[in-house]
Parts: sequence; structure tokens; C-alpha cells
Amino acid sequence: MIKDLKDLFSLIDKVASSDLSRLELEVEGLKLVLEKKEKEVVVQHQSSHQPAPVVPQPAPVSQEVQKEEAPAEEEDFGDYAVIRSPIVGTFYRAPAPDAPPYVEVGDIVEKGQVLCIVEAMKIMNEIESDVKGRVVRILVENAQPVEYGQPLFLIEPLE
Amino acid sequence: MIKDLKDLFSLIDKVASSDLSRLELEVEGLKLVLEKKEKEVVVQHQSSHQPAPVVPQPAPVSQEVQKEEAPAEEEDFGDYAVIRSPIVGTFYRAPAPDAPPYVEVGDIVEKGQVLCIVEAMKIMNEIESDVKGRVVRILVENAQPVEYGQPLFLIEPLE
Amino acid sequence: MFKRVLVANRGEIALRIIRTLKEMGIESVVVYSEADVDSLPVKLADRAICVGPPDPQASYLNMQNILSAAEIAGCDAIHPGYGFLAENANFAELCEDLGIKFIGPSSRVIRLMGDKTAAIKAAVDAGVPTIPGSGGPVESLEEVLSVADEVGYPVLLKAAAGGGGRGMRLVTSREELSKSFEAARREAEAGFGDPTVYIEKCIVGARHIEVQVLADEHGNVVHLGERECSVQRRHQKLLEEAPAVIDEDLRRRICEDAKKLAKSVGYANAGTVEFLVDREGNHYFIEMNTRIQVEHPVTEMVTGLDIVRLQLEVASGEKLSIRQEDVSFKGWAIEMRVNAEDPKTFAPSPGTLRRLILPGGPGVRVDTAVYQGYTIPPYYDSMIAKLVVYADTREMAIERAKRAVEEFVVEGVKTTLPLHSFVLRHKDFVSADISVGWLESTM
Amino acid sequence: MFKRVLVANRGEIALRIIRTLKEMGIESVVVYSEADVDSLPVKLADRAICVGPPDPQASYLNMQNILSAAEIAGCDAIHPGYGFLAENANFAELCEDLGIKFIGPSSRVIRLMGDKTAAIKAAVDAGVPTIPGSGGPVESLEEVLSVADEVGYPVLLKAAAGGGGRGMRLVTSREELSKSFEAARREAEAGFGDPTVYIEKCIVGARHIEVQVLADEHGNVVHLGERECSVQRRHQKLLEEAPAVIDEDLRRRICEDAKKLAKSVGYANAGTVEFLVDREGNHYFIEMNTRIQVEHPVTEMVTGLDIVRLQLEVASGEKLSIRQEDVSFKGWAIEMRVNAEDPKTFAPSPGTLRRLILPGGPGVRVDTAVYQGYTIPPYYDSMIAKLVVYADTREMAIERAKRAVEEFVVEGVKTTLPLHSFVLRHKDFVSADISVGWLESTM
Repeated sequence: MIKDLKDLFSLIDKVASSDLSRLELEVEGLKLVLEKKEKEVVVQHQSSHQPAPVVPQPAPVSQEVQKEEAPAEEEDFGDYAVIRSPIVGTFYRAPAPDAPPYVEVGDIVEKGQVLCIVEAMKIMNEIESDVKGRVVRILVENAQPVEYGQPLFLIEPLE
Repeated sequence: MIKDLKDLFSLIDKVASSDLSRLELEVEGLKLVLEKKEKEVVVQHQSSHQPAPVVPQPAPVSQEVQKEEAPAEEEDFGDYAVIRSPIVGTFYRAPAPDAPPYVEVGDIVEKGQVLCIVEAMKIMNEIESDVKGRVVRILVENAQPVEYGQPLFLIEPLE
Repeated sequence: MFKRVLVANRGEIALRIIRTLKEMGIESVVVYSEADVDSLPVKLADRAICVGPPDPQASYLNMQNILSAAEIAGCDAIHPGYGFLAENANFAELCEDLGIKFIGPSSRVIRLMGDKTAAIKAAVDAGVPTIPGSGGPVESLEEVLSVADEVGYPVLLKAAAGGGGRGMRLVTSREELSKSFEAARREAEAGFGDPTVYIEKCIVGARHIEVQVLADEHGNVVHLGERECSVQRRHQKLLEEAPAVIDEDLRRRICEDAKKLAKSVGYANAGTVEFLVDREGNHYFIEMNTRIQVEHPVTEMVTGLDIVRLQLEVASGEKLSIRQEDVSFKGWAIEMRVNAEDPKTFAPSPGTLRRLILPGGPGVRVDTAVYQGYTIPPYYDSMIAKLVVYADTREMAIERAKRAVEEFVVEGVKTTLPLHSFVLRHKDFVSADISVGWLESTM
Repeated sequence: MFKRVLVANRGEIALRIIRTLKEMGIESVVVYSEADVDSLPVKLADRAICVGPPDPQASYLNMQNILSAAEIAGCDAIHPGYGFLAENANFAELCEDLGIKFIGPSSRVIRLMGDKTAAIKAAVDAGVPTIPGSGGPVESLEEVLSVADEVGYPVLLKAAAGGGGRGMRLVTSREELSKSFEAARREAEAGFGDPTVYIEKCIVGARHIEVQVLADEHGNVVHLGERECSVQRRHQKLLEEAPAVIDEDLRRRICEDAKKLAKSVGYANAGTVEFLVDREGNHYFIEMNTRIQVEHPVTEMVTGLDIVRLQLEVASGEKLSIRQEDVSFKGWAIEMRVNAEDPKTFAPSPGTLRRLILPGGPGVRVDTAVYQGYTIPPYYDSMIAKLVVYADTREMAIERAKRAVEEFVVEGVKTTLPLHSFVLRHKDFVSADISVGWLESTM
């Protein structure tokens, strides 16, 4: 019934524009609670990482503007698990400049294993894998800035 | 019972438009709760003796402006021939105020027969039928203004 | 004041007039062709009357249907906008005969200024400098050669019934002139129904600067300052500014000369006196437009006046509500014409506006009658919007114009927006070092 | 001047700031939540950085991610707009610690004015009249009853950490006050994390008039005149004008008092001093907003100034480029907030804009970040556009506002446009006979 984000979004819209104040739904291994409080819809969705809701849109800006990082349509990562940055900061593959990287492409990683660091406000935030699997791609260069939700690693899940 | 989102949406609409404040449903591996909270905000505004001033929306043009002749979608005249005004002016059914009308509903008219006059700039323009047929409807009242292309007569073609 | 005014035009200028009518509490009746049934003026006027099929000859130029529309709707005045019947002396005369006020000058003045050689004579009579040349019709090859020898080449052969850049031929030598004279007469006959031509010296590197005047029917005339209109392609203005980058002495001379001409011919209502200004700062009268102009908003921005309101006031017989000393100028305004056309080839690009996002925020005014989803009909002018910006200084106005052009999104048709983006960033434009031939020689 | 500024906001105010940054040649970096990826500020800024999911707590209020975005983008300043982090003293302090300029006053002043009782004390210290009341926290029922007995009923119980109409409770009698005091403290604790309340006399029939001030970091303060903001529903402003219909003496008093307070607390950047004005023309300080306000465009229209530009100038350490005598006022401006909500119930109405036609022409400014086809997300403020009109007089501005509202087409969501249509035609509004309770008592 709710196969993808599109379905979920249309359900959210439906509830948001209705007079309902609350919806609870449990079906096919999915549990969903939608609640509308006063003037805002609070979405409580029990799920892990959601792909960024990037919607294709004809770019309405003039040709002259060259954006450094235009929010672009995201690549389809198929069945791979995507490890995303939970914060805004600078991506580092190793704990220190002279240390070896946490992981390389091809490595098998365990759930909970540190994959990289995202530095924000001088604090080193260790980013862990939330699946066991093989590192298929590293999507960001070392020392590059990353934004919230930006894909960092593709992991082929094992088991 | 609830196979897809469409079913769910119609149930939401049903509950939203009903007097129910809550629905709980558990069936075929699906669990659903819908809840509606009374809008206390509305109550505050009920006491006023004055009628609510707010006008229906969305209205592209202001409510105040009453158009005399808004360009509207034209009626479908089916297979009848439509005699239209070729000019802007005033529609007269007779050549003079005390004369009988050129035609009445039911009359058979020949191709080229005068059906009415449209007066423009003090000049009387005779409007002829471009088909032979029976007058089915006269669409404009005598002495009314007509614009370019406005339907005047419906003729059922004969032969 | 009028009770009900017929707007005998379409597009943005029809909407512009309707806006002021609404603000003044005057009922608006707009005419439209079958191609314009979905247009905003038709939706926003108090009443709309269809006057013909898409072909402008049969609708917006159909005098009988338009006058009849005014009659059946009970209008006491007609605003012609610009183009179509706005400078048609016969139409103005018909209005006069019918007792419907034509919002513009008298048919006599329209006729006078419509004949370009008569207009030049009127300027000479008023003591306003004109371009060296025949100053009137030239009938024979001998005459035209003798004038050309006197003023020097290059020269322009112009149709007396032309104007606005139409019916002009540039001639660079005596030999060419001998060959061109008869051809120019034939072209004038074919294009305007009148073979009369005249000859003028071609002022190389000249700027086009014009003065907005406003006169009532009691002999009072004011000017509302000048506009710089040198950014043109194919004699069509593309970008206009107010004020112009000129010295105070030249400004005073052209503004006073414009008033002098208007006074001398008994002008009433809004009009524009157009000049060429050469590199030495000499100004020459070229023609007078006896109507409101496309580019009037730049003057409105720097004076704070509503020119359409002033037109209605003086047309209704009122005395001018402003004297010359009440007209003050502040800031800088730039208007960019957004045409539905290829910015390189200028081929018209009609079609449906799949997306339209208008610029906004401080100092931005948009005059347009189109909207997202609207289909631009192929029968009329290609201008779909006027983007006008206003700021304290020319430099700031250019920066504002750049960001407004960048915000302006049109999808579905090609537009001149990229061309404006080019002009606004060009060093010649930034340093105000432009002439009427500049754009075409730069592109 | 700054090289690159982070815009820590969304919607029309983010776009408003980006517009001025572009015009000043400063690079713009905007933060956005996943719900705003299709928004105009994201498309128009030089760079956009996603800082979190739709929930504002995790994105637009996420200080770490926003500061980190400023850091990775190399921004030297942050403009917070209004709402979200704009009046968060901790955020301003973090900016100060990190050496990123917070475009607003110092964290010390934000903290002072954020505590409403401390702000009242600051006003008293500056010699600015305040509303009779406790003038500071009231701790016990005895104290609150004694103050109320002294000033007279009705009274308002207010949370010290509230503001902008939130955390207020009207009490009409001694009996009710006894019952309400503890409840008000509990509400304040629950709503703002601070149980402190204070008590004020309720000024019946008062108008809300505020003064825009602007100060640099060298002790120079100017006022940009007042705004009338009495058209409100649920303590939310709906329509604002500049100037207010008040006599010159009152205008002088409130403007001078606003400057006095700003000077006395060491204010820098743009801020607004809000007053209540009673029927006798007495004015009382209520609070100061230490940020740019939604309704700043009406002040821009009548002064010709760009307040965001001035904010950037003073934040970069420059001296104010205008002295008080340079600030002149001309004409009348009205701003109408177009909210995506039911005009009767004020219930939010998010959804997709199936059709959007913006008004235009002379004297009309629209500030909006929405476009046709855009889906208004349900997570944030419901204001989708500000329609601002400007004309010579209040009467003409009202006529212009009426025609602009009439032109404004929104389909797909309900809006407050019909409510504006109602207000603009109401005799009380036309005669400027309104108070803060007027709209709710009239509807």
C-alpha cells in the first residue's frame, strides 16, 4: 500500500489537508503515525534513513547563474544501502591527516563500524555504518564539505 | 477491504466529512486509527451577531465587479446552423419599431433572407441567413447590444 | 471626470489603463479580438466586448466596431493606448464627431504630426532645431542631389508618412542616391500609400533622447523630463532609461524645446518629442509621438506621477494639476522590454508560457498581461512584459536590473531577457557610451 | 563589506535578503531543509546547503548545522531574517565566539530585550513611558493583586519570556486574577521554559504603532518613522501602513522615544520599538524586536531606503550612511500579508498553487518566494506573499490596494486576500478608526 516515498508524501498531504488531527497505520511491516498539532503537521515516521526528497523540477533560474552546488537530482543507488551525512561539516576518511583511511572500497564493514569523520564546529563526529556489508563506492573526496543528507558511502548489504 | 491508497483516502474523506471524532480499524493485517480534534478556534468566532464578511475564494476577479457580459463558454448548438453578428451594434428584429419582425421561431427562411438588423453608428445592417432552414431559436432580445461573433439565431438546415 | 471609458487596445497597455481607471473609480470597458478572450484585460475590465476576429485589421483597427462598442456600452471616452488606432487622425476625428472624447490630442494635431515633413516644418516654425536636409518633400532627383551635396553624406531618405523607424533608407554616396531615389518613392507608396519622401543628413553616432510632455486644453504645458532610448535593434527600442546621462544645459534645452513645440502646435494630452543628440551635444527634432508611449513607466518612476491618470484628467477638460515647478525628479529608472522573440535573430516566438516567474522585491515594477499557462497569440506585437527597475543612482539601478533579469523565468517561448543581461553587463552601456547603432554593431 | 553572507532563513525573507546581497555584489549562501529544495531562495542563491529534515527544530533552528554551513562555505556573516534564530541570544553569542558576524544587535542586547521585564526596566531607565503595572516579575499572588488593584482592571498577565502576542492572558476581575495567576505561571513554564510573569494594565481600544530604528556600532541612531499595525487577528499582524494617521506631536514623541531607548541600551543594527497608543494619544512602550520585521517594506516605500542594505552596512562596521535629517518621508504605503489560510477560521491551508497571477503596474511591490506549481509545505509559517502598495496619499494607496488585491489570483489554497478586500472597504479602516481588537470584533 505504501511502497515508496511518493505514496507516503501523498498520504501526508491527504492528512494535512483534511480535518483529521491524527492517523495511525500499521500494515505490511510498516508503522506510521501522523499527527497534526494546532497549525503544523508533525510527522513521526519509524524508519531509518530516508532518501532526500529531491523532486525533479525544471530549473527556473537563468542560464547565467553557475551554482557551485545546485541541489541536483539524486542518482538512483538501486539496492545498495546509502550512508548519509547526518550533519553539515567536512568529510574526513581518516581520524588524522597521517592515519590510514577508516575504510576502502571493497572492505567488509560491520554494523556500527566507523566509516569516516564529519567535522563540524571543531568537533569530530564519527559516522558509523548502520548495516553489515561491502563498501561499493565512496561518494565524497577527502576534506570536502558535505551537507545534511548527502550520500557518503554505498554499501552492498551482506546476510 | 483497504487494498490501496485510494481506498485509504476515501476512508479519510468519509471520516473527515462525518461527525465522527475517532475511528479505529483492525482487519486483514492492517491497523488504522483516525482521529479528529474539534477546532476550538472556530467557537470563539461564533458568537458575533454580524455575518462573516469573508467572500468565497478563489475568485480571480473581485466580487464587486459584476460583468455584464463576461466571455463565457459557449453553449453547444449541436447540428444547428448558428447565425452570428458580424459587427458590434444593437440587435433589432424588425425594420422599424412598429413593423412586424423579420422572422419568428418556426419560420422557414431561405438562404439570403434578412433575419434582423444590427444597428451600428446609426447605420442599419441587414443580417441575412446563409442557409435555408427553420428558425429554431432567437438568442437575443430585441434592442439588445450584441458583440462581434455573438450567436443571434439557430437554424435547422433543410435539404 | 468620465463615468465609463472604452479601452481600445490589448495586452499590457490595456491592463495599464484599466488599472488607473479602477483606482480612479471609473468603469472600464475593454474591446478584444477572438484571439484575446483569455487575456487578463478581458478578465479584469468591468466589461469586455468582442470586436472581431484575430486579424487586427478586422478587430483592433476596426473603427466601426470599436466606436459601436463605445456606443452600446455607453462610454463617454476612448483611450487608444499606443499602436493600433492611437495615432489615427481619422479615428480621432470620428470620435470628435460622435461626441466621444478621444483621450489624446485633437485630430488636427495628430494629422499634423503624422505627416513627418509637416512636423519638421512645425518644429522650424517653433524655433526648434531640426536635422539639416530638405525640410520638406523632395520631388526631383536634381533637388535631392543638391540638398545632399549641401548637407554632406551619409543621408537618410525618409517616407513622409513613415515614422518610428519605418520607411527609412540610408544612402552613403551620390551614386547610390541617384539609384535610390525612385526606389524609395516606390517603397513609400507601397508601404504608406504616399510616395512623398524627404531627405536628411544622417547624424552618425547619435543618441535617441526624447522628452515627455503633458498639456491641458487651456494652453498649459509641462515637461516630465527626458528618456534615453538609444538601445535599439532594427529601429525598435529595447531598453529605456530616465533620466539620460547628459549635462544640465542640454537637458534644459531639449526639455524647453519640447514644451515650445507642444505650445506652438496647440498640443493637448500626453505626447513625446523625439530628438537625436550628436556627439557634440547638438540636438535635432526628429518626430513627435501623439500618444502615451511604451516606455512611459520610467518617467513615472522618477517623477512619482501616474501619466495615465494625468491623461484622463486633462482629457476630461480639467486644468493640469501640476505646474512645471511641481515636477521633481528623483532616482534612476530602467525599463527592459521582454519580447517573445529569439534574442539573436529577433524572430517572433509565440507559444504557451509553460512557466512564468516574475521578479519582485524592492524597486521592481512589472507591467504585463500574460500569466503562466497563457498562450501568446501570433497576430500581434511580441512584447509580453515590461520590467522596470528603480533605484537611487544609475549604478544601483543597473545592479537591480541585473538581479531582476536573473529572477525572471520564462519557459515555453524565447525572450529578449538574455539580451538584456548582455546589455546590462556591457562596459559601453555601463559607461553610458552608446548610440542608436550601438547594439547592432556590438552583437 | 562582507564577501559572502549566509542567509539562515527561508521563504520571502530569505529571497528578500538574497536580492540585496546580489545588488551589492555579495555572494549569498542559503540554508534549507529537505522540504524547501524546490524553493526560490535555493534556486536563486549563489549556493544552497541542506541543513536538515523538514522539522524546523532539526533544520532552521539547528544551530550546529547552520554554523557549520557558514564555516564550510566560508561565510563571514549570517543574516538571520525574522523568526527562527533571529532573536536567539545564544545563537548570536555563538556567532560572536566563532568570529562570524551576526547581522543584528549584540547577543547582550538581544538577551536584554528578549526578557520582557528587563526590556520594560530598560525603557523606564531610558525615560520612555511604559504601561502601568508591575514593571517586573511578580512572584506572589498578594503582589499581583496589589498591583492590579492599583492600576485597575482589566489587566494582562504576561510571560516574561513571551512576546509577539504569545504568552498573554487577559484578566477582567480580582476573582479571576486569583484563579489565573498560578495557571499563567504554569503556562509560561510550559511554553517558554520560564515561569516568570508580570502584570500590566490592559489599554482598552489601543492602537499598535511601532518605530523602525537603525543604529551603527559607533553610537549613531536614526529612526525611519512609524508603522501602524493595528489590523491584527490573534495578535498576528495582517495589514500594516506607513505612516500612521497620528498628529505630528505624537509622531515626534514616539520616534524620539524609540531612538532614546535604542541609544540607552547600546543598540546596533535594525530594530523595532513597539508602542501601544491609547485613545488620548498617550504612548506606552511594549517591547522591542531586535531584528528586521515582516512589515519593513512599508518603511522602505515611504523613505526610499533599502533596510537590508543598511543592515549589512552597519553590521560590517561602517558608520550609518544617513543622518536623521537625510531621512525624508513621502507618500503612503500599505502592506497586506497574504497567508495560505482560511480567511474565516484562519486554519492553515497548505497545498499546491495551481494558479498564481501576481498584481503589478505602478506602485505595486510583491515580495514572495512562491510560484505557480509550487507546493506550500505544511511545516512552516503560512505567509506566502506580501503585497505592498505605494501612492501619494492614504486614500490613493487604499484604491491601489483594492485593485491590486482584485488582480491577485491564487488557486489551490485558501488565502487571506478576501479578508484584505473586506478591510480595505470597511468604513472604520477607511477613516483610520481602528484598534488592535478591531478586526476580531468586526468580523
